[in-house]
Amino acid sequence: MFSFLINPSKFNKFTDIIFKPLVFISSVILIVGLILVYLSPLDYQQGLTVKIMYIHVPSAWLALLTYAIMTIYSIIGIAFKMPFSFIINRAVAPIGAVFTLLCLISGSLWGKPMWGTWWVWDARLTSVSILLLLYLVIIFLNQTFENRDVREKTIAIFIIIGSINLPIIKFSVDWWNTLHQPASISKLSAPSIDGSMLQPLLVMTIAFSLIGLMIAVLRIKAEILIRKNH
Amino acid sequence: MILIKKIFLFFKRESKLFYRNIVDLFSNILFFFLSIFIFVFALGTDEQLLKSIGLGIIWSLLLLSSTLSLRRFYEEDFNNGVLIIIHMRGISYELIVFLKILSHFLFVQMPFLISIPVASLLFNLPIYEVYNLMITFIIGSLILSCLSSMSASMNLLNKANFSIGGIIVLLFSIPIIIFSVGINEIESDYKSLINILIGIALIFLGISPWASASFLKLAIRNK
Amino acid sequence: MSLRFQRLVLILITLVILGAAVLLILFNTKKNIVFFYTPTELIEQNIFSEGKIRIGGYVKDSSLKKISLNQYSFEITDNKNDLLVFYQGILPDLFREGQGTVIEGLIVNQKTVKALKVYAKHDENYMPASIKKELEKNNQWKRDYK
Amino acid sequence: MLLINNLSFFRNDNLIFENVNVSLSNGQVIQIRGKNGSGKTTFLKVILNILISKTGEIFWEGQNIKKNIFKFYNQVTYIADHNTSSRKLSVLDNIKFWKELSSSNLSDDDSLLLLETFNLKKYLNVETMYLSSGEIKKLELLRLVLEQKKLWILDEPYNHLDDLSTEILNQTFVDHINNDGIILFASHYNPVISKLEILEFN
Repeated sequence: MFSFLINPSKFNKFTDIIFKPLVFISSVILIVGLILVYLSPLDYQQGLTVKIMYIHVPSAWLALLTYAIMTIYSIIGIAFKMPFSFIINRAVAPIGAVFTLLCLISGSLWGKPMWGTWWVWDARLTSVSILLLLYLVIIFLNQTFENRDVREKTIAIFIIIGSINLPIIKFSVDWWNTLHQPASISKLSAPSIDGSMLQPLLVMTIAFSLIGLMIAVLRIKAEILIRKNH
Repeated sequence: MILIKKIFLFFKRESKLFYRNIVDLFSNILFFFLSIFIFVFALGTDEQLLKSIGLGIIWSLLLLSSTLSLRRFYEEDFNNGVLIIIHMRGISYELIVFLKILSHFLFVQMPFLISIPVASLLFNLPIYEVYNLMITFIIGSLILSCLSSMSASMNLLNKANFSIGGIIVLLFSIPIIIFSVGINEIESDYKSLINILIGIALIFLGISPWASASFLKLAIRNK
Repeated sequence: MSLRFQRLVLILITLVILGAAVLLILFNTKKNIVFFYTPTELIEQNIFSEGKIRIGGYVKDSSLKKISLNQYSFEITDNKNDLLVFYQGILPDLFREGQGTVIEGLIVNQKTVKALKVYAKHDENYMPASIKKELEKNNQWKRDYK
Repeated sequence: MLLINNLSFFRNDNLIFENVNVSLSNGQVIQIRGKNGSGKTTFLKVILNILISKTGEIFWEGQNIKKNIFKFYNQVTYIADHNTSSRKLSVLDNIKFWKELSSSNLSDDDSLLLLETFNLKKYLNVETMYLSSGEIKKLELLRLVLEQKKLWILDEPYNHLDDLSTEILNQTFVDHINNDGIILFASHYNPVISKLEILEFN
């Protein structure tokens, strides 16, 4: 049933069916999300500036999620010698980089009015900027090696080594004193964010994920074609 | 027993190669001191300023000079097939990498230790900072050896772009810099910072034989 | 020694090394990577540095005074110890009494700090302004709303 | 006794060779002949498990070599078409390293005698980077005798050799066969060795 996740031709068939509905649904959800954000109340402390959160938080989550997906596919790709996972790695890396960049830029714009600075070297901000560097090196490596086999495996191993950074990003705010606030939403306790603000946040997250998925599908299809012709 | 004898033999060869390549070591150290001079002249010889930034500069230059010898890590042994022959005589690639890292640590990084007190003298660093610098350098250079091994083995087949090797070493050496330079900011937490640094070194020491060995095998199979 | 046995031994060694590394890091990180100190840490650990230092805490209620245009003094507290802070410059939007803050500055003496930079630290609670007013009206507003 | 069963090899989905069956018993010498790029070197590397093929099996003395690869390697001397001697080490250092690494029990006098026959003794303490390519090749071939292994696998052993050295190499091959050794080599040169069998590659 889920074989489209590991098989290129099935992936093509499956995405041919879902792509148009996907475009439709994601644009609807994005519009709904933007309306909800527009209607959402102002924060008792931060006022209007809190609306940056609706871009900042989803892009941060997706930046991490993208890397996690790449790590899983790299492990699968090396362990089970599955070329499709390398296609996905190659296709998805720039998307992750864009999300990370979006997260950093929106965070910086948020930080200036709230904290009083564009940038500080605290653990959270530093580790996320390292994530951006990891993405850039991965994209760079994709252009470097001529031999396809070598390139794909090299990048996969690199991704796995770099995944040390993920738990550091996630737990940096808990382990260390940071200027960045701790997570508002976690599994263990009720969210410390009011329902009227949580709703648009979740809708925006879904919208961002669907848009990311949409671009990923397009890019993966292109990569499958490129791989076939070489 | 035979394996231990072979490991000993490996080190004997490495030490001989070190002795023959000693000019490279001197040129690295020369590069290190020249860059210090350039830094000092670029910043001016204000004693107070040099004192406050000296540690950071020495550390970053140590990092940069150790990326100079990056390409030599595996290149010759790979190109002339010695790696395959050593492997055929009963040493797995993972163990070869491990031994290579240790010999790089001993023969390439450790000689730099002598140059640190001299460099610190140029920046008028206080004694305890020099001491801390040397301790952190010993641990940090083990991490650097692991990183060099990974990046060098990754770049064996990369004929187009050598700068990526240095980029990777610098990228992963960020934690070394953070902890090593941080050690002088908080004197009271000295011990646990050293422990963290040792922890990071152990993580890289654990990972790099496997990562490098898989890069090596990949390179050997696609040569 | 066969290849498989050699690998097995190496895997075991690797696991031991990684285990030791994780233990070392976990036992030592918690207290040691600091973006800022609290006033209590500063006083108890007797940290006295000539260079810049970062201190974090809450701005004590009704301690913010405007000395002149762009010159402020306020007290920073962690509910145990207080520090008097002098600052010249523009305060961030979110900076207000009762809110978290991190300052970067030079220690003047045991109780006084000259701030060079002031950051506002906000917590992880988000809530509409209207609800807060209502909660306050009904006297249900708690500081650490969770 | 080396047995190669149904060996095929693909590189990036391109077929290099298919269904090769070879059996080598003690005292046999086989030359692999073929055009450039016909996969001779690849074939040797596949036998040595440096390149890994998915189909086919290789047996050494009745056992699949993949079961205990070091046991197989311990019987093999492999001489590739590049120089395994380190440029910065002297001839003596290189020889000692190979000899001790393969736990050979050849005496020092014998190895000096070997150097003498190839006319290399004068370079004993010279770094190999100063040797000519023919001399480096001869140094390389010394490993055959130094390591004292049963199976010799050679890639283009006759490159860079002069007539006299070719003669000595042929003689060494014959001696090895007479001692129940096995030789497998790839070359375009056609040496004069009695009992030589030929495997054509295309």
